[in-house]
Amino acid sequence: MTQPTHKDYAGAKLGMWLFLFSEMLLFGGLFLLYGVYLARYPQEFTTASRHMHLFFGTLNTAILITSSMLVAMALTAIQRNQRRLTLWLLGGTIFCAAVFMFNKYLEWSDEFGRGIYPNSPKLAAGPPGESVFYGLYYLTVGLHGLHVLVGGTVLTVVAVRVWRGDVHAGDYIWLENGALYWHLVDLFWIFIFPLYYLVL
Amino acid sequence: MSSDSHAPHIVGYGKLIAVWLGLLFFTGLTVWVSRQQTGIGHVWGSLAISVVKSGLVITFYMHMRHEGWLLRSLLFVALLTLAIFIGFTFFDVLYR
Amino acid sequence: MTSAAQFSPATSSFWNDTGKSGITSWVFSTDHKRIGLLYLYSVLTFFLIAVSLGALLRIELMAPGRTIMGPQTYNAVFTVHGVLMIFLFIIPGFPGAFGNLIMPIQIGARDVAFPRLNLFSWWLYIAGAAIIVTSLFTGGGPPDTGWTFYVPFSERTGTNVSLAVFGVFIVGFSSILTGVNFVTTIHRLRAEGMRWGRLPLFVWSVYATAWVQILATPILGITLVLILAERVLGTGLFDPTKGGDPLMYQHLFWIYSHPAVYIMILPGMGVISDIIPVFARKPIFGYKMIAFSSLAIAGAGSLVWGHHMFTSGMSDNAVLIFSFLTFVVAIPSAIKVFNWVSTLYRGSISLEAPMLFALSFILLFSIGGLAGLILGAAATDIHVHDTQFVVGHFHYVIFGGAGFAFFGAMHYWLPKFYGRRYHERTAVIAWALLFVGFNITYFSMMVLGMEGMPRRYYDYLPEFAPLNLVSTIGSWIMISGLILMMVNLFRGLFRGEAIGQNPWGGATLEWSVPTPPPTENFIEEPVVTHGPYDFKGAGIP
Amino acid sequence: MYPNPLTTTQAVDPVFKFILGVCIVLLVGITLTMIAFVIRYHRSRSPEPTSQASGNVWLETVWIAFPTVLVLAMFWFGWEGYLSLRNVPKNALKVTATARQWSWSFTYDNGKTSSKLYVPVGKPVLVNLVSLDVLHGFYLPAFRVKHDVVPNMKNHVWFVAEKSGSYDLFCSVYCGTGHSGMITSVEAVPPAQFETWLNQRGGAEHAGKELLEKHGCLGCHTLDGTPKVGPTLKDIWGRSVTVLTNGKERTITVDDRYLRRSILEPKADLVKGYPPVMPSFKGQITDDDIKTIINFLHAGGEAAPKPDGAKLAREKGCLACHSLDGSSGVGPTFKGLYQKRLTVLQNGIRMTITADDTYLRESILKPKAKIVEGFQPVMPDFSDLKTDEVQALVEFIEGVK
Ligand code: HEA
Ligand code: HEA
Ligand code: HEC
Ligand code: CUA
Ligand SMILES: [Cu+2]
Repeated sequence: MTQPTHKDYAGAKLGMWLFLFSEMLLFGGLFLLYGVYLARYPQEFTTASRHMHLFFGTLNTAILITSSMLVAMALTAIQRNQRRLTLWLLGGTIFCAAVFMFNKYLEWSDEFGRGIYPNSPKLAAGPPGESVFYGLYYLTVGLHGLHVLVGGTVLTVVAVRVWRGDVHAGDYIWLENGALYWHLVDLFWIFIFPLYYLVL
Repeated sequence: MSSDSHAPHIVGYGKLIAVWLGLLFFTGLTVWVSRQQTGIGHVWGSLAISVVKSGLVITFYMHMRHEGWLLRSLLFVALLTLAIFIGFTFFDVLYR
Repeated sequence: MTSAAQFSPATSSFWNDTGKSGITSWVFSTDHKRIGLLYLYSVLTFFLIAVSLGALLRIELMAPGRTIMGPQTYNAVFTVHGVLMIFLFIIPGFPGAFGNLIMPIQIGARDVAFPRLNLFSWWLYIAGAAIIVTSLFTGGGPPDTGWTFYVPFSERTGTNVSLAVFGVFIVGFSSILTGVNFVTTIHRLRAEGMRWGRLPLFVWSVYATAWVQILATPILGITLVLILAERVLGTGLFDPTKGGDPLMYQHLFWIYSHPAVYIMILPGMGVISDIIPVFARKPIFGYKMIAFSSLAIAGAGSLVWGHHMFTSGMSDNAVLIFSFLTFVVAIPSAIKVFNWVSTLYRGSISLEAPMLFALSFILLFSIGGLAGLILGAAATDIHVHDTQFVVGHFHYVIFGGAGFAFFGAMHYWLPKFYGRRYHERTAVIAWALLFVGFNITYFSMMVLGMEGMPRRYYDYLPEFAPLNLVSTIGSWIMISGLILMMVNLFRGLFRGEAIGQNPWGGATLEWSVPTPPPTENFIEEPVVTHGPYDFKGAGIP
Repeated sequence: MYPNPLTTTQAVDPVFKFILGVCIVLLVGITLTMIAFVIRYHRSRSPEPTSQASGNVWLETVWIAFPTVLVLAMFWFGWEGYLSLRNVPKNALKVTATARQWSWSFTYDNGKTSSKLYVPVGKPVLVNLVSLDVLHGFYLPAFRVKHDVVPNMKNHVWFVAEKSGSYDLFCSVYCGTGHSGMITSVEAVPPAQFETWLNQRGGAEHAGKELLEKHGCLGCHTLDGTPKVGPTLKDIWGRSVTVLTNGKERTITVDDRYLRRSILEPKADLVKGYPPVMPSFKGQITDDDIKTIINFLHAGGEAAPKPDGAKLAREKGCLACHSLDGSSGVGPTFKGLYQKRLTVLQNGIRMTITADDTYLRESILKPKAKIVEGFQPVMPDFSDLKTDEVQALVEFIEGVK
């Protein structure tokens, strides 16, 4: 049969996109809740978001944007058959992911230290809107963090495959799909950042 | 490798860097806007900026620019669905 | 059809021509037909467990007061009955079993787009199912929340809700991946000549279903994650004492679970649209409208979730809009029903088992669907919401609709894969028992609901006793029918009369390949030259 | 369409009739057509299809348009009816219904509480719905009204009872083990009687029992010795129970401290064999109330205080027919009845008997068995009375000398 059962490039990409759609809806549920509770507790959300670490938030935004660019470059590099450069760029992306997670770790430990974590006595004592805000914040950012971990792992696997030569200028669907996934992780953050760190 | 009729598009490094600069600029802008005292308008302002930013990522980094109508319209359907889910919930929340 | 399709000896088929054998050749197989059968057997297992639980529910409700179990047990039983039926039988059942078995052949493909992902989906399904089953025997015991897991009760009950919810999450993930796989397959792997306008209607319905799986299931996923977070971390997003809003849970839950009812019914409608033309020897009436209405149901069906919340305290404006949209979804269903009936006109109808199931589907689905209209109208829903009327409605559409379509599909397609068939007369008797028992059981429930008997009631006032007894007796008739049907069907598949390539005279591609189909489905690449119901074009007498 | 429906029932029932009617017509039509086709075009009669039609634009348009019109009509009537359910008449009497696992309690404007919803006939009633724990549902099938009871949310329903009588009130939203037992009733009584009832203070026999009712204890506990969701409270004081404390089993004797702890920290000592579902009442119940309850449980060694025969005789309407002063009414007087020699008819046979305990009990439970000569067999049977109530009545009659 002429059907390319083995490498259907467009098919693989379509599949990846479909998967990304379902990821969007997954996060969409949390954004929905955010919208509803923002409408209900605008005051509390404002106060609570003032206590967020704007510095970490902005830094992490920049880091993710950079990583997104690096992985996009990695795709260009592999298309141009620059294997070594591809590896460096992927390495850069993964490095960014690690820094991002490290920052998150610092930020969260500080917040935990201040008594802000789900179901903490401090939040329970405060106005309900704030505890809802932080509840959402931890869940959304936690889920995002999980995606960063998964994305980082996927890109590591891709890097290994590039290094072994399984992924090359003639067949780079793995890299392309991995990159798509990584961009999506970046996209979510582009929304999380203003919603949680900047609502005044 | 590919049964596609059209050859893969290669996006040059220069363009990627330009988009990167744009994204950084918008990040700065959104932070700056949020520090101005403009009330609840912020939420809409910063969301609008986020939409522009994600548009950049999707168009250039995710190569949507070079995809056919199929993927574009599917993306549209997915986003529309999400918008409806969120929007319709507000029929309840806003009028309760 | 494919002129080149040859009769090959039945000795070489997907059952044996991989050269491998034993259990590993099944559970690690990437062949869509083997995976389809894996799904079939797994979902049937859970179906039989859940059906027995349903029988227990009916026995308990036979008379007021305690009959065979206490209230706590009863609550656990209906919860587990609902969870197994919905999440482990009917939602994964159609796409998993028949979507896999039939859809790739019908579009002329060798396999699905991502065969390994397909296998992975099945494994996820099994893992999720195993977790759900574990949750019944560990921790605080089987969950007792109802399949809807409504907060704040589900946050507070001491039973093992967390694990069960986690299991459902995994199953949901499997469902998403199946959806991704199928949409890609239908877009990319259609054989030459298989234009969109020539897709069999079953494929159309699987396509629409797959979209619902992709776009709605993630919302269920996040909702379940949130319940877990509520229970484990105490985030309080739905907890009224912590500022959360229990109604938001209901919104999220139904944003998925209403479209999910169309995951259940759409493939069923597809099966019916495939069976009726074959047994009436006539092209389907209004092909385009039926195909389009599948998409319309999937699309509009995503907009009506609020009709489960008319009494919840939701705003009146929302009631207005959701009630209106609910009625809009009824229109494409009506179109289908009218088109099916018209297909019979001036045909040549043969009443074999698959056709009997298809015709009774139309009737039962119509009863259930029309009852849905009573639920969709705001004023009347207030009275019958959360009563046995709702229970009657959804058993009519799920069991009478999707369930009967599933049974019909088993009679119609399974012989193709086994090369042997069931005993016809017995199948008709079993069908009759099922049909009669079904109506006695569930019609009584609808009447009870109109009279005001709430659902999820372990005990009830004496005035409801007579009809409950009738309903229970009906369930026994149904039980005898179901057992007879299963025994006859599977006995036939292994020992029955052998069948040829095209026992029913169908014009879709699956009937153009040898029985049972070879591993790669087609001996030569098919080139499609006629529509799926063009019997003349296919050269079928 | 229904300008000003007087009652909720009148708002909903026409919608039901309309939709059901249309549905039945459609269903019968579709079914008959299908059966007719199957018979007419059965392969035995029609060996070959006589048409290969695969569509018809006109027909298809018709059956898009036709259902559209029908469903829009259904939608609109449904919505109109719904609006009537939502628009509360201005003069409605206000009552608050408090739901908890698994009992109802109703509070009136003047602070009176009751476990049944008493309402005056003919007057609209607005019920505000409050939940103390999980979701419940306030459902009155007779009036076609239902609304969820959601914690921290202001919901309401309204209805009018047109005829006096007792109507079932169910909990419609699943709320746990006792869901199906969360039933009470609406008692619609003539307005005058309602006023009397409303202004009657301290109706219950004992303040302690009233508190148990008010706090919903009786949703899970009984006073008659049968276990419900929780252990019975009958004879609880001094009983020895096996409890789980932090997972360890121990046996203790019930005393005041234990009772207090059971109410305030129910999870501390869990009675073996029961689910840990009792909520803590800390902050919901005053110390005085706890004392009253504990006192009641002390004395209530035999739990429910003995019913008051005199009061029962009045409430059950015995005194409407039987006098206490020797005069003869619809029935014989109670005065001097005990141990009197009477001539009665049993199955039409005359006999003479002595009015002893057994006889009195029988007369209450099965009045038709023996009819005192000279009276009509009109006494209703009171077999729904509890044993101890019958006993109390018998004792009361014995006391009327
Ligand atoms: C297979 C599953 C399935 C399907 C297909 C449907 C189909 C429909 N359902 Fe149902 N529904 C459920 C499964 C399903 N439902 C379940 C499981 C629940 C309960 C969940 C729970 O609480 O546990 C539920 C509950 C439910 C409710 C909430 C009830 C309540 O809790 O108060 C409502 C309310 O609107 C509703 C409406 C409808 C409607 C309008 C349709 C329509 O799609 C029906 C369309 C069909 C027809 C209209 C009939 C065929 C057409 C004709 C005969 C032609 C003539 C028709 C016209 C002129 C219109 N359903
Ligand atoms: C696919 C969906 C599906 C199916 C097929 C069924 C099938 C049945 N269900 Fe249903 N049911 C649900 C989905 C389904 N159910 C859901 C979602 C709920 C809501 C749960 C909730 O409220 O949360 C529900 C709730 C529900 C209730 C309401 C509980 C309550 O509200 O109090 C009742 C009560 O009678 C009931 C009964 C039955 C019966 C008698 C069957 C009959 O079909 C069963 C008939 C029985 C047989 C035909 C048995 C024959 C076979 C055997 C005994 C095994 C033999 C073994 C071998 C051959 C190996 N179910
Ligand atoms: C939601 C149901 C529920 C409600 C409401 C409830 N209880 Fe309980 N109660 C239980 C259960 C179940 C137990 C046994 C498990 C335990 O000890 O917690 C129990 C145990 C007790 C005990 C110990 C009984 C024994 O045999 O040792 C006492 C005393 C008690 N309850 C009193 C009350 C009082 C007083 C109230 C009202 C102010 C009340 N309960 C309300 C469910 C309830
Ligand atoms: Cu309270 Cu159900
Ligand atoms: Cu629905």
